[in-house]
Amino acid sequence: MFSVQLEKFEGPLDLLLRLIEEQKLDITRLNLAKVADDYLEYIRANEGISLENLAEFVNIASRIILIKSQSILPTLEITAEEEKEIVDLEQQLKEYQKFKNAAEKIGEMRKKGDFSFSRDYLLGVAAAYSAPKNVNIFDLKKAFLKVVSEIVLPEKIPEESVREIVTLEEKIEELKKSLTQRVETSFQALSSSAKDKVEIIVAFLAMLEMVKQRLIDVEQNSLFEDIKILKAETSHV
Amino acid sequence: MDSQKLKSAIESLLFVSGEPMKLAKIAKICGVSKNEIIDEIERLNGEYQKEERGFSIIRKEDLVQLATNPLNSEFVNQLVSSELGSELSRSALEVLSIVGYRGPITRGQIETIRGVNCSYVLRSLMIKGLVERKETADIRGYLYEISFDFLKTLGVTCVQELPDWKNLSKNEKIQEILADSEPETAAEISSGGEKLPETVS
Amino acid sequence: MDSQKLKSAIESLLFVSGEPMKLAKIAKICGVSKNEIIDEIERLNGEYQKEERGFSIIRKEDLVQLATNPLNSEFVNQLVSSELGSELSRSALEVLSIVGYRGPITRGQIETIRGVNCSYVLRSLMIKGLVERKETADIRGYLYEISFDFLKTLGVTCVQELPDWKNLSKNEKIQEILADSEPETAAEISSGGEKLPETVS
Repeated sequence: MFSVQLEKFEGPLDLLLRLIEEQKLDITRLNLAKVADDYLEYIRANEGISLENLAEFVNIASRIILIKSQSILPTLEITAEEEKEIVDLEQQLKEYQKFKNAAEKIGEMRKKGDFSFSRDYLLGVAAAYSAPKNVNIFDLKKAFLKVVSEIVLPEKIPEESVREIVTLEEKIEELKKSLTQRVETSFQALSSSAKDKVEIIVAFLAMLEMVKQRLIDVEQNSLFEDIKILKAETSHV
Repeated sequence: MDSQKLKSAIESLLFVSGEPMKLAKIAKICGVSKNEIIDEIERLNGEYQKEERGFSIIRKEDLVQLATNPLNSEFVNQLVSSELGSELSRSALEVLSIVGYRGPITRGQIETIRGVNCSYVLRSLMIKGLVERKETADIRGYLYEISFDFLKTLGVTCVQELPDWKNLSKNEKIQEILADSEPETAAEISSGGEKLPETVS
Repeated sequence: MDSQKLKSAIESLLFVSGEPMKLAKIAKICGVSKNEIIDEIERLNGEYQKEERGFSIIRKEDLVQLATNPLNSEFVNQLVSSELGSELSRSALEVLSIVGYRGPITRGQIETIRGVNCSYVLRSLMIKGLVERKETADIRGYLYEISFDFLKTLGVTCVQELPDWKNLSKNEKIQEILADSEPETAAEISSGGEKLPETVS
């Protein structure tokens, strides 16, 4: 069912695109909602994600949650900024898909091996000592110090990403909090404006879907009491 | 200088230089205008192709380099080994494509398109000599672009010959996304837009 | 192989080869007889002369070499002297400083430190006589160091006299980045080999 689970993906776009392409879907908001479960599941399993890329995976996850929630509860209100983020994600995925395809073509061209070769610089010209003007030992020292200052040691990458993850997690917490509130509002609105019982059931199923997603917990004290919607206790994302 | 003589001089200069030469430099040595050089080089390349000669002129912006006809690579390969042809990872090919179609481009912009940090891949492509960078005076820092060596490994004479060039090189939507993500400031990152952090600078 | 294709292959081979090539070697690579190569080369050279191309083929007994048309020597000399006399670029100065403070050093190590391919810069420093290289017996290949002539120009007798050498030559950041990429560098050397030709002469 989830054949991509064991693969290593380089980034969230890479993963999303693969999930969509695997089901031969177009890049649309609706289809993003369809693959949301698989995407979140992949992040939960987490094993294939390198530490330095985790931040990016989580960042996109917050948008995926939003898209999914909105597909379940169309009345869910989202801000203009969130709407723009979703539109941007769709756009970004489409662009990324183009370059991914181009990369494949370029890989094939390289495999064909029809290379051009050039000659080395001034091949056949005799080496002749020509002293550079105005270069002294202190210029060499200065140049060396610049070289040293530009060295970026690889260890720094995960370290800084971890710091980034912290803020992103906070961001997702925030999103969840606001989602829960909005779900509550929209469930009440939905069921109070429902013309018949079928609509209430649809809304109820939508809510259950969100429970399944661990986005919210529900609470009902006795059979006919109001259902309380709470923020999920366990946070996986 | 008549066209025939100019063509001859250009061939000799490119042959001796070996490395990519600035059009302006050729023009200066030959004592003609840059446009005359451009015209003559286009004519030369046309001849090389029509007559199936052993040469091909590769051009990138203001630079030109004389190289072999890619169709002869099976012969040339027996004489010199190229370290450029080694297999590249999928991520390396993706970065190369983005730099090829969209370059000169900043690292942040590449990362916006790929949605993931690219510093390690970029570094290894630069060490291989497939990607080059130039420093900018403004805050953008380095701009990355494709190298002549990369074009040579594809057997094309210019970036415009990359597959689907027209479609991929210019795209308004992507321009928009890129414009949004620039300049990259600390404030924008902490506010959590779609921008990715510059973890290495 | 038809005459057109053979001519094209010969042009490509002679272009890439820095040294005079044996007719027998060209014949072997192209899979034809030596006489066919001789015929084709004569035809090629005839064309070069008739069309006043920028090339000419020099043949001495069994050896052939592609060279520039002597009529263009004025332009070629101008190019060579301007290249040799050009000021050091920023990257040339950087490579020079790495060779000074860290030499003898391999090309792979210089590239690891700078994160950029250095084959062209190194070659131009060698042609200017500022850097020399020696071959090692092990997998490291060539080791580069500052030339004696350049040390003299700098007014020192050895690199140890460069300012703050003792401290800078042991810079921790450099030690660390070199240690990190040790396996990578070794692999690159063993698989790729040096792109530079055997001799600069």
